[in-house]
Amino acid sequence: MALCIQGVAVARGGVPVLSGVSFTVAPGTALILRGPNGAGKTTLLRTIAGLQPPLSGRIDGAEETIAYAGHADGLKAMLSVTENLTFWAQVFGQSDIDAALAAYQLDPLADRLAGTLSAGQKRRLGLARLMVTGRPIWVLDEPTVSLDAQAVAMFAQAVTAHLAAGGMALIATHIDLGLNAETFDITPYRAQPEQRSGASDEAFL
Amino acid sequence: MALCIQGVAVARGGVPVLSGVSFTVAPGTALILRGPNGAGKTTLLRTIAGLQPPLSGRIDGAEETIAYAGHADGLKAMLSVTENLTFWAQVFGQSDIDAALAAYQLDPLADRLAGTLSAGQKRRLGLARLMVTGRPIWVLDEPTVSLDAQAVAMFAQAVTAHLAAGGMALIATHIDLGLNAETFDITPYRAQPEQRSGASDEAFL
Amino acid sequence: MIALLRRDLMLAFRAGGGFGLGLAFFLIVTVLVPFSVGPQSDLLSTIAPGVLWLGALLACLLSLDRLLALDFEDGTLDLLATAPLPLEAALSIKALSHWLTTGLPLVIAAPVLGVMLNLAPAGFIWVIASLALGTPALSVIGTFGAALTVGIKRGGLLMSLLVLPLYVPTLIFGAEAARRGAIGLDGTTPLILLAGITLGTIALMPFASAAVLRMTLR
Amino acid sequence: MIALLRRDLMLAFRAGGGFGLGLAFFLIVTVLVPFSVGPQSDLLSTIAPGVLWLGALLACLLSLDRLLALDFEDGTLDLLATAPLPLEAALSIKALSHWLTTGLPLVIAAPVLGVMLNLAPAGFIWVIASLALGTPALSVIGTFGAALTVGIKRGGLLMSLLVLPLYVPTLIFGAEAARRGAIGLDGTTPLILLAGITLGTIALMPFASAAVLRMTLR
Amino acid sequence: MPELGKYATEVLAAYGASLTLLAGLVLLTLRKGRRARAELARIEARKDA
Amino acid sequence: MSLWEYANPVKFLGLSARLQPYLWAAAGLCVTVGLVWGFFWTPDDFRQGSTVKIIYLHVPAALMAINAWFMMLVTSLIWLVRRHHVSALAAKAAAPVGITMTLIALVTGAIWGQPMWGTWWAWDPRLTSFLILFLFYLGYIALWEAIDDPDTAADLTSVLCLVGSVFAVLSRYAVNFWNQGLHQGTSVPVATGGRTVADVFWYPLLISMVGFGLLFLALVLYRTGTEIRLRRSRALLARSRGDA
Ligand code: HEM
Ligand SMILES: Nc1ncnc2c1ncn2[C@@H]1O[C@H](COP(=O)(O)OP(=O)(O)OP(=O)(O)O)[C@@H](O)[C@H]1O
Ligand SMILES: Nc1ncnc2c1ncn2[C@@H]1O[C@H](COP(=O)(O)OP(=O)(O)OP(=O)(O)O)[C@@H](O)[C@H]1O
Ligand SMILES: [Mg+2]
Ligand SMILES: [Mg+2]
Repeated sequence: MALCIQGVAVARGGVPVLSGVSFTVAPGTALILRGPNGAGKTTLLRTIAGLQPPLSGRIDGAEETIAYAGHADGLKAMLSVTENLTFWAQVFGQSDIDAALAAYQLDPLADRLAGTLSAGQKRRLGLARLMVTGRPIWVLDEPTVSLDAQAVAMFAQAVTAHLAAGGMALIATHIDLGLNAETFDITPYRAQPEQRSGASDEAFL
Repeated sequence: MALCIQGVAVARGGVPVLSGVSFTVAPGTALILRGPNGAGKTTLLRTIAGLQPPLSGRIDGAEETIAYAGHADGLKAMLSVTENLTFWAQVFGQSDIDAALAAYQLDPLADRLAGTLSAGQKRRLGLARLMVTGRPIWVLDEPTVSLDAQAVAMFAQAVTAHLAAGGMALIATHIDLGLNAETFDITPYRAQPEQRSGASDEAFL
Repeated sequence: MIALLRRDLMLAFRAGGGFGLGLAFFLIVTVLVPFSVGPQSDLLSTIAPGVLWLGALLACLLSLDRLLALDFEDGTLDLLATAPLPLEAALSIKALSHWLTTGLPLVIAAPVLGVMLNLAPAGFIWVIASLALGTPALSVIGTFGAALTVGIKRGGLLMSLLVLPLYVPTLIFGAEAARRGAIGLDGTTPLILLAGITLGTIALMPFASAAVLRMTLR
Repeated sequence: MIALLRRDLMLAFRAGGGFGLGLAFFLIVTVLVPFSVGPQSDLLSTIAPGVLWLGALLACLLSLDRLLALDFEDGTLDLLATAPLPLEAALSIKALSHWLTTGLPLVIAAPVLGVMLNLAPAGFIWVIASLALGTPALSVIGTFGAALTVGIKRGGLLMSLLVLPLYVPTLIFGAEAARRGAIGLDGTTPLILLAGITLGTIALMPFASAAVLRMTLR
Repeated sequence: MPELGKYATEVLAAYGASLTLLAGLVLLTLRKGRRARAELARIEARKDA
Repeated sequence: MSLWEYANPVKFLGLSARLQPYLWAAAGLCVTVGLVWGFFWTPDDFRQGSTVKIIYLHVPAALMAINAWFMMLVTSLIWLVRRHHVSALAAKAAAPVGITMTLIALVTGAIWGQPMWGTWWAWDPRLTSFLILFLFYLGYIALWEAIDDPDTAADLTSVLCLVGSVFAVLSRYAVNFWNQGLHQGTSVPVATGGRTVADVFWYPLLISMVGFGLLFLALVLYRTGTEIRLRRSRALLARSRGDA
């Protein structure tokens, strides 16, 4: 089932930042979100992941199908790589973590505490988490922060494999990921002051 | 008086990361530090600023002459821009903050709480703090993170003015700042396992 | 569910995980009481049940701020909220692991501290019973307070302020049962009321906590 | 120096700054005491001086974790350490501002709470005097504890564990003076000893705190 | 077995508790020591390999 | 050759490996002899009955509890002044031994108190100050556990040990001022210049005290070795990570 966004408006801190956003992500495809800093990419992705409600518009196909990865990785410094990954696998009702470890070349680090990893290694572990969720739609917010070129290639390959298996991906990023995917620029959808309807303080205007 | 580094070795978390670093920064000049992630730039700058002792070597001219700006800005979210700047000016025995506000075009924001600024504006405020310290040596760790092109230009101009007044600057960065300055690459000084002497855990090897 | 419980317990036992700190705080508060009210043993034995209850309550309270805040800071809560596990269940599990790592040790330690406070021999069983019945309610209510203040930096004191009034009914019935028991009366009535409160909060509070947490995460 | 003091006070009074939270905690703990030990007024008036001291001590303790941790997280401590102000002076100022925002309000509020606890009329002056003399020591010792645990995530409970035993002498002399005063005896000797501790800690502890802080910043 | 009189429980409890604590300390110490040795041996073997 | 050479971990490990067999044997022998003698072959006290037998555990444990803290104070100072790692690690190794000794003194004292004073616990100054010592040990160990960087942990715990010692002494006087107690005065000759127990009790007690002291030494040496090995593992791991 496709992910379908129709006329969505989102707000941050009570102020609308985007309005009228519509797009569709079909199975087997990825969509890259672009826009300058502060445009509202993070806000949009959190809305799609169900962490906050949209001001208006419809989001279809996002029920229990989304694996979200934001700026923070949700790793525990005092648990080892395997323990972290196993935990998330169990939360999502999966059990196999070997494929994820292999895809991001984490095997040599499997017994290290996550707190002793470098930033890039941590990020790799955070991305490996996506592969143990078994969810079809990956919603990723700047996934390649602090990754080096080799790790970016690992990531691109993991996404390609996920798409080939019928999955979907929605990725906000500033850099080129080397993925074969459409791009969607959110700059034109910035909420204009006069359009700002539906904000929580609308009643006071 | 110049800043003079002679044969300095530094360690992080008990492990030496750099050794045998020597350079001099003369009044009126800037030095750009370069090196890949994890090379030890931050560690070196913190050592020079006096926040941690060097393993070996001499650092001359760093007594009470350094204004340090690291990854964190030392701003209080609940104080306004003016209040933040005034506080740091008073700590360093200065009183005039107008020049600093003007140099980074912070006047329109002067009464905003620092917590409501965007990341780039926060960074500008953090850099403006350098100008109210009255210290001759600026030691800056990736000062242009999250700044846009216009703000980078403001920063370059502020540094140039500081140098013209006889100041010095030591800047670690990954990008091109448009400054007329020498570059110093620390990659060759990475501590080799066999050279690693003086580390705190040396006795255990 | 089991995975979450196991992870929380594992984290509590790892270095810096905070297991035992609540216990230590309980010990210290009970030790400081004689210093502040004086060493007369009859006075101490009169106030012993109350002091044990108050100490347990404060120890619970102080360990609450690591219940959710750490998971919030490193993004685990965001991810849990999008996981198939209902947030209500996740929060119940968190409350359970808080009780296992804080409340249960307090119950077990209470008799030892009771000795130091000259608790009357008849009172031990009542103190233990009332703490065993009451501390789960403290953990569940505390989870609600932690969810309310999770986004606030260093919200510890604010959380204490929000949670302490909510603790009042539990404290009243629990301390009453312990006190009656210690002077040889029958404490069954307050104990039953206490059990009622505990069951009620366990059944209902997780919904409030989850609702509040969804709002803070937004 | 003045700038740092003014900034700390300003921050304490701004939203979320924590001014008054210590006071509220003090209030709540004192209110919970009758619930836990029972409402008999003679019992309450016997333990009133001790409860006031213990409540003040816990309120001080709980507000300590914002004393340095916030400044550490946003980098202010790094910058202060490289500023011309000696770190010892900076920490003394921080302790002073902690006392002004926490200790002083407690001293002022103590008589009101004393009324609620049936404190004997003769005791008021002694309770106030001992708190006024003793709370500065609590702030100064607390600053040391805060400096020890500043780099540790959610070190609050650990800090309590480290600081509470250090509070023992202050508590003993302070509560002793208040207690003697409340039963009509002369509390001058413990009060003098208390003043000695306070002066000693004010004179010496900032050096220990600054040394420890330099180690953690390293 | 000596005649302990009416205080037998106390004396035996004191000896029992203390010896348990001491034995526990010694056992924990030895266990931790053995683990540390094994760990170090493993790491050194890997380094040399 | 100076004593400081043993501040080198490798040298230290060698020496302690050579010493330890003798130490363990002597400690085991003395503790066994002292306790067995005390338990089986001493008469009952006319007042305290068979409970005097507790003294062979109680007093040595109490003595070692205080001595362990004192040793930690000295080694902490050495670490702060001369930065010898073995010194800091010895302090770390001694703390759990010290806290166990404190616990033994508290438990045996409590058990003794029931027949003698009719109560398990009284807020007697000596008992109370032991309880405070227990708290100091707890805090010290918790601080070691909480800090990742070993040198910072050594620094901070050393300062805590210094400051804690001052406050422990202060507390001792404060507690004395606050409450006069039930507990016996000391009968160890060095403290009073003469002793107050009869020879029948004294000799096994002396042997037991020596035994506890030797046991403490053996345990601390062994545990210090363990800490050194852990530190070495950590250093090697850090190196191999740095090389990668
Ligand atoms: C539970 C708490 C107790 C603690 C913490 C404690 C602590 C100590 C300490 C530190 C010492 C060594 C003092 C020294 O030799 O200078 C000691 C010695 C002693 N204690 Fe206790 N004690 C406790 C309870 C008791 C009780 C209940 C009794 C028995 C009535 C008792 C009888 C003794 C005796 C006979 C000595 C030897 C004193 C001497 O050297 O002659 N203690 N205790
Ligand atoms: N807590 C807040 N209160 C008010 N406004 C906020 C808050 N957080 C963010 N904003 C504003 O909301 C807008 C959208 O922020 P968002 O984080 O979605 O941007 P983004 O596109 O993800 O930017 P980036 O590329 O930097 O990650 C920004 O203009 C920002 O200034
Ligand atoms: N707490 C720590 N414990 C052990 N090693 C650490 C710790 N922090 C950093 N390191 C290591 O020390 C080395 C130097 O780190 P440093 O932060 O100085 O690098 P840098 O040159 O500033 O890198 P960047 O460009 O990413 O800022 C890195 O290899 C890093 O992995
Ligand atoms: Mg973003
Ligand atoms: Mg850096």
